[in-house]
Amino acid sequence: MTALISGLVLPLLAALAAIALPARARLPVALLGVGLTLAASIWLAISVWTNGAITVSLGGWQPPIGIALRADGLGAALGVMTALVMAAVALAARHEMEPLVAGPRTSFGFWPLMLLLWAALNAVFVSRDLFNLYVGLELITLTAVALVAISGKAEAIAAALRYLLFALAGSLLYLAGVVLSYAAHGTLDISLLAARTAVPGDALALGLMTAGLLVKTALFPFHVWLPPAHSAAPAPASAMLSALVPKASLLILLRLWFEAMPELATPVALFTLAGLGALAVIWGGVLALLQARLKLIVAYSTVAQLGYIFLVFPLAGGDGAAQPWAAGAWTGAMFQMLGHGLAKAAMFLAAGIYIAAVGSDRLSDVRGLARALPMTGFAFALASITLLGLPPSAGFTAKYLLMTGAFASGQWAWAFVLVGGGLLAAAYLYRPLTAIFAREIAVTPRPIPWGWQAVPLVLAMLSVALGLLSSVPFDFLQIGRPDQAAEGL
Amino acid sequence: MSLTVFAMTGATLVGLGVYGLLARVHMLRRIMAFNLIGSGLFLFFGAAGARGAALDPIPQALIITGIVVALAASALAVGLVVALARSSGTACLPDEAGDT
Amino acid sequence: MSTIYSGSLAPFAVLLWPLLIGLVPIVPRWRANALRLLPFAPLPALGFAMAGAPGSVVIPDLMLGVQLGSGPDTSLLLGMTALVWTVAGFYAALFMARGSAAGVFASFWCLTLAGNLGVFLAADIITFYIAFAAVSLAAWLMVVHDRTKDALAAGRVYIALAVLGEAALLSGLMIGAAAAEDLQISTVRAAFADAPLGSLGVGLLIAGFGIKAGMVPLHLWLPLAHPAAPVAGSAVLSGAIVKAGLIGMVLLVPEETGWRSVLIVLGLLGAFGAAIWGLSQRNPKAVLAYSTVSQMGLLLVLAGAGSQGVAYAALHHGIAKAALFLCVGMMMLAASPAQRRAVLGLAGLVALSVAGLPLTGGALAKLAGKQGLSEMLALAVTLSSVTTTLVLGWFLIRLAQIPAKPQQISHWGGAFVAIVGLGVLALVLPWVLWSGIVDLPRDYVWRPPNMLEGLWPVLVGLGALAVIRRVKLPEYPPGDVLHLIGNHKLRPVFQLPVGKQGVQYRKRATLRLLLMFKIAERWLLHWPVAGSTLMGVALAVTAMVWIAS
Amino acid sequence: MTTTLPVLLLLPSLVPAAVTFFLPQDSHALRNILQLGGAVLKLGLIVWMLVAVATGATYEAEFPLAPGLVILLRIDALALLFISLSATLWLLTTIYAIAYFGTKAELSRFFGFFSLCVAATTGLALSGSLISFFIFFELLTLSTWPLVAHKQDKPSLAAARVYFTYALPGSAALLWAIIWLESATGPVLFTEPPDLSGLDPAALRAIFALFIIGVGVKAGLVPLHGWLPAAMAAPAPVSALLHAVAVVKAGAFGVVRIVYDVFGAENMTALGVGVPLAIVASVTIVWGSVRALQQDEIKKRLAFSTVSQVSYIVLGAALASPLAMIGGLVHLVHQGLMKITLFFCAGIYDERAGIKRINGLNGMGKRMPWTSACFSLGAMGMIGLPPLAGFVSKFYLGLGAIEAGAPWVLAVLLASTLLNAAYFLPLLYRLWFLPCAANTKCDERAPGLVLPAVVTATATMGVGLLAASPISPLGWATLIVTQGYGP
Repeated sequence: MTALISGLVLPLLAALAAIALPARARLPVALLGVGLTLAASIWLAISVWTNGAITVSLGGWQPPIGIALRADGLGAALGVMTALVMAAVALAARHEMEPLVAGPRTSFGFWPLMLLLWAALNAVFVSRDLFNLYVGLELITLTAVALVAISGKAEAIAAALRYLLFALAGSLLYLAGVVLSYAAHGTLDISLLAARTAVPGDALALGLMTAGLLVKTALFPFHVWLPPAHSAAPAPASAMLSALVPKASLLILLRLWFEAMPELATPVALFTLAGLGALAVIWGGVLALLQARLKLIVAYSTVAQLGYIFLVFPLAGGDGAAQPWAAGAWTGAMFQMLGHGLAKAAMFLAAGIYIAAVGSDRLSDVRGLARALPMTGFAFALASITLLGLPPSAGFTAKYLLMTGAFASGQWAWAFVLVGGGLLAAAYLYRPLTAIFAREIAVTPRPIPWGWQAVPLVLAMLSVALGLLSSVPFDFLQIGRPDQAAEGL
Repeated sequence: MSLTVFAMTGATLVGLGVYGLLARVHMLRRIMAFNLIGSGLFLFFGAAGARGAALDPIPQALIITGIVVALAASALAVGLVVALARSSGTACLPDEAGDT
Repeated sequence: MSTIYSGSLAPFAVLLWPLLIGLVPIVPRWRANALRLLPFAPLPALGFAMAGAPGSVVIPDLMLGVQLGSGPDTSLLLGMTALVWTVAGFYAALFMARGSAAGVFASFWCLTLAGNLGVFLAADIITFYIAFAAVSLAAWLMVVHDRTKDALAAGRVYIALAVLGEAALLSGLMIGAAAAEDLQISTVRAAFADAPLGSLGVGLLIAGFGIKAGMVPLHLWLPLAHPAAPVAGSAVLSGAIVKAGLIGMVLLVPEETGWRSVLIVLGLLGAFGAAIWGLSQRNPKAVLAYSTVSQMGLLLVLAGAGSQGVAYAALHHGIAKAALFLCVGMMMLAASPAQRRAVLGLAGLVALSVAGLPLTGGALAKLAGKQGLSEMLALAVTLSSVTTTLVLGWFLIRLAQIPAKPQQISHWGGAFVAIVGLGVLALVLPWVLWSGIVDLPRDYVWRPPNMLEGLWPVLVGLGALAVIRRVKLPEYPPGDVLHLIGNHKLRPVFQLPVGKQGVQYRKRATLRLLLMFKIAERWLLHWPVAGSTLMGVALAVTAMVWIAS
Repeated sequence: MTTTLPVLLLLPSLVPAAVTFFLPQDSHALRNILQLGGAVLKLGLIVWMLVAVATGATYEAEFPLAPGLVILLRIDALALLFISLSATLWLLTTIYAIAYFGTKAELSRFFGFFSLCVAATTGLALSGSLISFFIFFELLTLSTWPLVAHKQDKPSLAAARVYFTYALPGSAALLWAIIWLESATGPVLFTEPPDLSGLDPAALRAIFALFIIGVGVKAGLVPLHGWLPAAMAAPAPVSALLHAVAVVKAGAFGVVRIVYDVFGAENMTALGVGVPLAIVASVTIVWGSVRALQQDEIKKRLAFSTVSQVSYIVLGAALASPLAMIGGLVHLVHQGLMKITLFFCAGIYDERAGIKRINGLNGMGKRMPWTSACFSLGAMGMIGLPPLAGFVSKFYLGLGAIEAGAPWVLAVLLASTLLNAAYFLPLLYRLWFLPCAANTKCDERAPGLVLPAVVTATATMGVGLLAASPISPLGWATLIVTQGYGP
């Protein structure tokens, strides 16, 4: 209870403080807020682990009148992942976002926005109310857009504006869906919606909401806004944008389909969602192959990696029958969410280090940097292992569970996507890796404090450790997971 | 009766907004279109909430929240457009600057 | 594991000793003089054989379990081999050029010797195979020792056929061993009878041994290699080493197979054909080589017919043939007419013995060999004396043609004495051993019909020789069939070209494909497109879901 | 104790790896001590364990990950055969590598991955479940890639790329097969082979094929062998490691595991996949030799000979007869010894005399007698010349082939023997019998380089000479098979 609320409140307060207090005090306060929120998220996870999913009805008002918050395994896990990424981002931003480097305006904007984003994310992770989720989503969008534009460069602003355009269209669709479902059922609480009496209008509501969320999740073909935005933002921002922001809308999508309106799922719909995911895997991979800038490659790989998660729709519960363990595929997708978050953040932070070191992220400029900045190179390599889905990383666990589901449910065609995507990832990560580990240094880099270098390394290690010690997270994700995850849609 | 009118009006607004959002290139127009859709939806929402004997308080609460959110969004958007116009001299997205 | 060995180590020591001597040249300072040791390498074996090859040994942990021992036949050949190697070694020690090459020669000499002895001592197929491989592969160096163009060409043919033989032999042994589930030579031999692919196995064995034994048509290498090698080398090659193939036939080819008749046929073919063909040679060593082929053919006939006298005959031929080759060497080194006459005399004597002139060792060998042969074969053996006389007579003629050396060389006398000893042994040793081996009264030799049977072919042969001296014989280079086939150089095969430009093309094609993605991406970026797609997806999902409800 | 032991076996390579990565480039002494210490320690552990396992003891350590992902480390006779080989050769290769590189650049990176690679091999040998096998398989790929690319010049980078383009699809196929199988049978442990009765034979055949493709890439089965000759761009110690111990062997070992621990001999024959596998192996044996014949570069020739030789092991597994099995297993060791000798020598020729091509070998026998002697021994062993190592395995394979009723294999062995002779004997001839090009300056006074070669060459002779003794590889392989492993 307290943990859950403080997870929402602390970042907000910290954000306010960061705005209000003078520049001197900003950084300490922000870091303090980060630390406290991190502690809160971990505490929440622990309490979920010890005594199951936690439900809070705000002000004692029960739904439909009041708003319910519920921290289940998935929400808490995402919370912890977010907290870790945020902490890392903060540590990196300590160097990257200091006024002398980034300019006073940027560094002023960054901390409040980051904390605000965090609060919004936590809100989305635990909300059970569609409209509440909408607000959270909007808050995320706005802060994210602001973060993209924060540098004030022309290309950044254009990218931000395009992002905003897509995002607003998405949120309008989502909002329309919310309105319709409320009009039909007079409630927006997910649990209550699950128990509703279905009406034909639900189809439209679900369709609108899904479409809206797809845009925000940057699923193919709506991914186009993501690469420019993520590559235009300053590295710490892109880390958050890539690792966390899409996960929020994706989580809502999952909650919608698996918890609110599972009975609406039709094979063709599930196939379409997964199909788009598959296309995203291929499309993102190929385009990543064609990029010449590190951050663009990483951004497109995000498009591809998010694609995997959509395979959960047809595969979830697929192996419930054949296997002793249920919900393998569903949990696999969740592992992908977590693992990708950590790895992707690590990659962007590494890219940030390179930019800080040589002032560019072109592959031709980062050549041979592994020699000067070994830890960063190592971090990038480790993170790529997760993205490739090679053992023993979280990416592998995810791929393994999803593939098992695919075979067990006889839909082994999806396994092609998983395997092919892995190979594609190998292809597009090969160039940056060989460039970074090249023998001769292209540009002599500025020295980087190793405290900063260590940050992405830790994240990357975590992404591998998640796979290496996957049994506890696996059980954790089972807490309060929807039945459909086990039985399939 | 009146509710239907509200609902219809809301629907119309949404329709207009969608057209504007898709057909117009100038970002300010798109922002206005966005607001049109938003207000259309809220109108519809209110109408939906006003059905039945007892007046449902929730839609109103939500509409107000929604309006605030939309306002914030528009503010940010306009700010960005201004910045864009300053930096690139046009209020259109780079790839669309040519066509009107 | 508990016992290192069981039995007496004598046979093992006999094998080990030459190997140890072979290691001497590793020390650079000793290298030049390593040749001096060669005569001593076979001595233990000689003693062991003269003692009647007592004792056998089993060394379980060595290789796949080494078993050494020797029966009556093998001990005969063991002794003969040791003797030949001793004298040839003596010759080499005296007359071969010292120097760095000499060291290598000495090592391989010893290795070959060890292999040659091992063939007669081995009691299990692995040891036998290893010894066989050693003798046939190491002997290659003797062939190419002089490094002349012919020697190298001969070496190529030799090594190719030797390796081929090894492979065939190994496969054959495997088939036998798999059937026998044991490595004992005797059991393996027995197992061929009802082994799966047994007859194939025997065929492979015959091919493998045949190559070594100079069996037509696998004798190709022999007339090339024996002349090419230095004299001492030729002596052991022709006298002792070829017997390795023969003993293989005797030990491993079971009686009751159709292959025996094949052996006989090919043997006869060699016995007569090679002798005749030998007349087309000018180089005395080449002539001798062909005579070896023919003599081995004869022995193969005996082996094929399962005669008891095989080893006995082989013994005589080995000694005699070695003596003849050494005579060639002596002739090359001979300066004074007296020396030349002496050499010719000795050679003539030994040649007559080989031809089977009555009361010579050769005659005894033939008589013993004929025992238990059908009339036809016996007759064939008798007739073979004609061709033998012919070819060896031709050999003597060619021998006499060798130009005299301008000046005397030292040790000639000593070497000649040794070779005379060898020749004499060829004549008398069969007498000595007769009673021990042939179960016939000694006066069997004296019986007029037998005397006559030995005499008339020789006379006929001599007559024919007189005729031949008049006519001009055709001349062919050695290596008969190879010339019919064509060149005898073995080039590396399978030179495949490797294309490159195909790769280039594929690269470009993929690149074009990838660029299309980029264009499509820009198109998707276009908001109106994206926006309407978005609406479309919204409605599409709706529709999909709606179908259900 | 029993549970910690397998892990203990991994540490001697993992710890040096972990530490070496972070050592400064110029702290040579410390690094070398680490590497050698680890290698020696490991060897000690193994020797100590051999005794226990010979009496049939097995050690297990299990770490469950997410459901279905069971990491099982297990020491049985077969694992130990492979480990003892890799540990021994690792020690020698380390000595060799230290001498080879001296104080060149990027050594910390190199030795880091070097130990990691060996750790992966060890794990591969120890793994008792398909998944753990796969995990170490991947680790092996990842850790060998930097070794291949070590020189970081154009050819080696190209080689590394080729290596990846082969290895990754291979592991994809392997993963596919594993998951396909496990989705039906649940996690597969080598201890109790899965019950395949319920599965559709066609599917099983497909799975088997995928498995073979997966490991076949590493084992260099034709037509998946393309990377192997390309990888020759790597420094000599790496080639030695790749060819004798790590990658190629891992593939062959994988085939054995899959054939006998996943499918089992009778299933394989029931499915009728044994003969096709044997045919593939045979084709590889012949094709590799033929291609070797065409190579003018020493290392390339050796590489193709590896392609051919390693398939002996596959052949032994495919024939599914005890004797063939023994032959295959013993060749696992013998080929390792012979091939590493050859690569050591090739490295010495290259490093100390600048000889890369075959015609450079002319007359080297006199100039570099020790190296040339070792090279000759290795080559003759490869040909299968008795009493050297190669002969023993070939002999058993032949017996096994007949036992399995596949006499045509004899023809294959025969052909490969001849081809081996055809491409090795000319080298020996050049070494010993041709006059050497005068200007080449060379000296082999580098004990660190020559000693390992001498040791392995001696071993090549020793294992052949003492084949019958129970402590020889042959004895061990026989023990494995008689302990009821394999067919």
